[in-house]
Amino acid sequence: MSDALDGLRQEVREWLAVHAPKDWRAHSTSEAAFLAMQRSWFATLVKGGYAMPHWPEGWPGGGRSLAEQKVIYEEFARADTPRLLLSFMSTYHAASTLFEWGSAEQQQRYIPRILEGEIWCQGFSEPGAGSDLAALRTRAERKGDVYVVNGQKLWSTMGQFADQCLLLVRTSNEGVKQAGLTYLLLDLKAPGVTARPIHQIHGDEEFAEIFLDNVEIPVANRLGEEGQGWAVAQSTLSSERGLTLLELSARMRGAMWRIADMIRTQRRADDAGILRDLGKLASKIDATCAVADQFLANRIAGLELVGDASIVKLAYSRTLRDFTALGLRIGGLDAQYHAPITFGGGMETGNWMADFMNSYAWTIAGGSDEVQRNIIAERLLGMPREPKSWTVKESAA
Amino acid sequence: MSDALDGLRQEVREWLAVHAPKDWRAHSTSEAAFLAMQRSWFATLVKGGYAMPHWPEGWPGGGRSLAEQKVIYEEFARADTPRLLLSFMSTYHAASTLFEWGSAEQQQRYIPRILEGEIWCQGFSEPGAGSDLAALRTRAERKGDVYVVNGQKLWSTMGQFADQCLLLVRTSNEGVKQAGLTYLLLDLKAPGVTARPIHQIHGDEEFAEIFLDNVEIPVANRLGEEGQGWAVAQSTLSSERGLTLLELSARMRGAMWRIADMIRTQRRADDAGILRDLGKLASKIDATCAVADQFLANRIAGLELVGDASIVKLAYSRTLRDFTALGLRIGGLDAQYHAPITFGGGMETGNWMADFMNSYAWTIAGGSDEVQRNIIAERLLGMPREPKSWTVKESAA
Amino acid sequence: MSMTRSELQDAAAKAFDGDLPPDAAQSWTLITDMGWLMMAVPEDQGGLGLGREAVGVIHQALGRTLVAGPTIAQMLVIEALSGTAQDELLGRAMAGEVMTASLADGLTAMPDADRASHLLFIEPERIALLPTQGRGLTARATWDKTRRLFDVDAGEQQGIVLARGEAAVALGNRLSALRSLALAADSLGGADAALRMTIDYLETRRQFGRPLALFQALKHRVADMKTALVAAEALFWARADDPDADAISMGAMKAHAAGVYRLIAEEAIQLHGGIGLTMEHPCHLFLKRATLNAALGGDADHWEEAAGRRMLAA
Amino acid sequence: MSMTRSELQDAAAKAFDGDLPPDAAQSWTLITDMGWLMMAVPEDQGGLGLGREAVGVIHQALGRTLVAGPTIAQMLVIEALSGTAQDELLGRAMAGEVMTASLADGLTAMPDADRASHLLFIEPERIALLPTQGRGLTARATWDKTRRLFDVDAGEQQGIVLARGEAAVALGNRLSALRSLALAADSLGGADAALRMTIDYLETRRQFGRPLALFQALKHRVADMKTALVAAEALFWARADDPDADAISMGAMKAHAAGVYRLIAEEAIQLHGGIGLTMEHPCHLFLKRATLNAALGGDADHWEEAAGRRMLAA
Repeated sequence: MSDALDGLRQEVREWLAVHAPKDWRAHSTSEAAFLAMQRSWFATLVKGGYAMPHWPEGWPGGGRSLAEQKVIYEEFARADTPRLLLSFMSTYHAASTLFEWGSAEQQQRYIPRILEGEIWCQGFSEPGAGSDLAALRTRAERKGDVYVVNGQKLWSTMGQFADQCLLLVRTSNEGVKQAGLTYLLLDLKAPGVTARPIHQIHGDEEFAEIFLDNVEIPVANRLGEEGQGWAVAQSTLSSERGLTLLELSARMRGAMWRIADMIRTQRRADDAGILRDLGKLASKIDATCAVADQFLANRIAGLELVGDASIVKLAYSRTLRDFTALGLRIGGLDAQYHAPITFGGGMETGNWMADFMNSYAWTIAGGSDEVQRNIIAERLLGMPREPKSWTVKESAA
Repeated sequence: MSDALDGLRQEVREWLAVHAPKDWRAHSTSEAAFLAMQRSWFATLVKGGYAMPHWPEGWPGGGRSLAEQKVIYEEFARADTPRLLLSFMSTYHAASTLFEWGSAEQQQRYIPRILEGEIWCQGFSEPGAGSDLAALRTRAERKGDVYVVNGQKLWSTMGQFADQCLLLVRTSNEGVKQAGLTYLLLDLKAPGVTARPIHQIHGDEEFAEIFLDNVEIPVANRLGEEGQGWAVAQSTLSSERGLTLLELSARMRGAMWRIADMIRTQRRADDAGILRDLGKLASKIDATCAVADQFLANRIAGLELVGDASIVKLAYSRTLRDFTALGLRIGGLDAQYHAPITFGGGMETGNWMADFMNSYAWTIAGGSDEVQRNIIAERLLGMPREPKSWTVKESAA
Repeated sequence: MSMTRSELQDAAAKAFDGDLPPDAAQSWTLITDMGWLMMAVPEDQGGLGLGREAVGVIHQALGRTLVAGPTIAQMLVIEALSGTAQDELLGRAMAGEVMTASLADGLTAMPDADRASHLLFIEPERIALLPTQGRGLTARATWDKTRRLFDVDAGEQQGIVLARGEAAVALGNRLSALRSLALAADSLGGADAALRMTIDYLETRRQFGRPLALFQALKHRVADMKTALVAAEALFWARADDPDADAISMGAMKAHAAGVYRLIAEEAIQLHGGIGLTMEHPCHLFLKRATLNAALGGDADHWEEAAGRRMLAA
Repeated sequence: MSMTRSELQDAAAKAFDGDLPPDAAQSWTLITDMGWLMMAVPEDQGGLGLGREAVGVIHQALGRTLVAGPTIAQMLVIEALSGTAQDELLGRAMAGEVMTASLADGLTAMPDADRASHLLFIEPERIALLPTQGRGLTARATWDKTRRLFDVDAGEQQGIVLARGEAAVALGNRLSALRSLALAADSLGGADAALRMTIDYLETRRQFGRPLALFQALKHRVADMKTALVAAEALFWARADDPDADAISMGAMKAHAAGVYRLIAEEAIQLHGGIGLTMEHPCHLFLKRATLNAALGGDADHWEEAAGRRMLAA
């Protein structure tokens, strides 16, 4: 590793020693406390210059290489700071899309407000169009200088707390389905917008559904041309560039002490079967960390292949399931008793039943495991694609 | 259980006490010894009246109900007698098909020779038509009173030792694929026939490939009409009616002592993980025994559904894999050293690497696990069928 | 017996076929009105003498629609009383007066203890029925909201001793086997319902222009679930019908059944996709009941180890 | 380093790209001629100083085409000699004079001992190089015919002591780690080849009127294999690059890699169908080498337990 990176690592470490919040999990037992902590931690990071290392040169905190970003993420995971959940979409998805597709005027309008803490969410998924984005049906009709939008969006992360929304809508039903999509920036305070949290099975509400009833969006708030929405959406979807999974894998590795502690407390440290299951899981987690690390290294070196990202996501989601399942198993009956969740506590809070259920968000959301398997087989390995249409004939057999 | 069945059970048990071969595994280290033992045990069974309990009333040893057959099988498994591998196709597949489709003349010609020990094999599978029988290509052209047959058959159980063969051939390429098939009885000593054993990966040779080069088969040796082969083959395929899996499951249960013995010998009896794996496997085997038992009970009661047989086969094949895999694991490095196989020793000889590899015959042959899953999903659960044809269009994504 | 089973199953299926889960109080009334609490009790004790057959059918039906309430605990009390001369108490229990018992150990995990008149206290050498009144209760909410468990303070041990010494050991084993049987039945009923719900969803929901049920990868997973379920059901009835099945063999069977329930409930969530992650869809109810069933009455680690150990001792 | 790895990989791939497996004697000549036996040895000892990087690339290449021969054992001997003043013996070993070492414990499972001049005897407190001549050998044929293992009689212990006491413990751990690294590399090379072969087969073979590769259930299984393989490869290189990786962490990594090899080799047989069951197709060669690799050098039970125990001690 280069000296410059070592220097950065040292600098981040020193900064964290002073600024990293302590005992934040214990205080994050209500939604209000969670929101307050997220906002203040974000402000601290902006001030320290560590909130937007991925932004282009010239923007505050920006201009860091991917290798530098990796160092920053590693150090934050190591210090076990709160993840930036509330402003993640703003600083990554919204900002990256604006940098790539926004006009100078649009960038000047939105980017500074992100620094001030404006929250963005993503309005892509719909009922009936989860993993199949091309099939989405929220309709925008142009009337003069505005689009009039009607429809419903689902699985919008933190949508109930957001100010702005990256909205993918259908402006045409002609031609291939992807060609009829357009990308708009929606002010969530506009009339006709209702955002409601989705009650998740483990008690958290990190997603919202958004109802759009004759909502008017100025044409000036469109990114790219009408009908170009699919392409704009691709840059939103690829904006976080593998850092998240690197961080999450490292945090899972760091949380293995929770299982080890339970084993000790239950005096099962001489149970050869438990020891082996623990050792096996550790290898699997280490492999997941290594594959996330390698993915980012390949990306930095420009060697990434289509489908590589799916491998990392699938490896992580399956391993997270194994991790939480082992915790749940060793937790026994105690893990079945309800305990309040830690808001924003991550995927491994030691509240095993909650963590286990939460792990389903990773195997389902953001492209389910099944969709990732299709991508790996078809795009990375070049196996024939699932036919887009087929004729069903009854077999004679 | 009725008194009559109890009486039968007692009678079989007493007969077995006198006639069951002892220590037969130890003597079955060569093919020749295996063949000799199979022939003599079959002759003993014919004499005792227990070789053909499933034959219709009026034929020697026949006329037993399915419930009675079950009792006989259970007692034979319990006494750990050699399975009738060499004459299994003769007494079940050939005989049942002849009883259902053969003319009186055909029955009189073939059935008595089965009792005398004539061996049959099945010539259905082909290279390129394993699980997809309808696609088979071995060609029969009628010339006067004979069919002239050319082609190749594969996976013919014990085909290299057989005298006769149940042969499925294509007589037409018109219409749906199944309609072009015809069912013939082939004398394997006819000119142009070559049967060669297939070398299996664990060293056994229980299957043969059969090459047919301008082989002439008299039209008189056809079962059913020309083009009716598919229907005749169905009765061949359903001839054993679930008894085999009942027997095999019971034998697997009976062989668990082999794993228990290894654990004791290796002084791992206090390894909680090993104990749990053993206990878990025992439940799975018991469940497989129970499902085979229930299947037969449903069949006796006329309650069998399409697809039920696939459940039994899939449950058995997966459990056999687990059983042999646990043996292989506990066997450790010792199990990796080559040991001579026991011919006809069954699926669980304690030669773990051989047994493990042999278990693939069950997950692949006779309709692979994948084909069974299709049948269960489509026929038993009524999910839509895999399309018979489809148009592949490139996706725009 | 087969006729009895299917007759029982038909009646049970008709009783609960509405909401998921049905109202707890109404369910309890229905269960007592239909005489389900007396079905397993021998005829000479005022029951219907249908034994384990009835236990299996009833708890499969309750599991299928996730019925709330203390039925399993109640049946344990009834079983404990039915071998004694406590006819009056037995009659009250069979008539629906709530009496509870632990679904775990000692005085923990007792369903509906707050409305129970008595509780069964199982110790290694003594089994007693104690009045609940005057004892401290601690509600232990589980993720599964269809169960209401309580820990109970020991307090006064005064009560009716039902068995002591060897008789207590024997009764304790019988109760353990019965608890496993009931939890297994509940698991298999729930697994069956979750699998049906999933197949229905796959057939209805379309993605990429066709029903999900047409995707072979999903069909194969459904086939594996069905196979596991059918085999577990067969094992269940084999053990239920086996008079020699004791606490360990019933426990191992329960571990197997609960494992299949959990597999199916997990796959149900995954195959439902996003909607399966929300409280508004009943998928999660099955998953929560499955994991709780797996943890109650001894978990798989416990029973599989015990079964393995016994096999080595043989 | 990345450049070195891919240069090495290219060279290794060109060396073995024919038969499966290639002829043993020719392979040995090729391996020695290309200087592979000296690659890991430090430059001041006459080697190329490429360390674990070279070990990884070489054994992946050997595993990929199932090369026969005693290379892993030879590398253990070379590693043991390279820390000593035995320059002459080291030179002979690097030049291809066969010297062997156990792939299991003590004097068992020694590859090609019948043509080895010396063997490495690793005891807890003493590591020695003994001449083979005059010792009784017992051939121990394995199901995997690409390995030729022997058990050796102890006989005369006269030989060259390479390390004693604490130094022997340290060297023993280093050798154990190296053996695990080599077996893991071999496993990952084989897994990669078996997976490619399977994908090729699925794309070529047609059933029910279309290529097998179009069946989604099979594609998903291939995707799972690929994911497991890529993750295991990443873990392999992370451990190879980690100077602190000791016997336990290398052992756990080897268990992981061999597990993935076995998964892929098993699925390769299943997805090849009937042809995979026959000796005429090379599928079975991968399965046999996979299970042997899993059993050699400590199996998964051994290493996973050790890794778990250490984690609890931390």
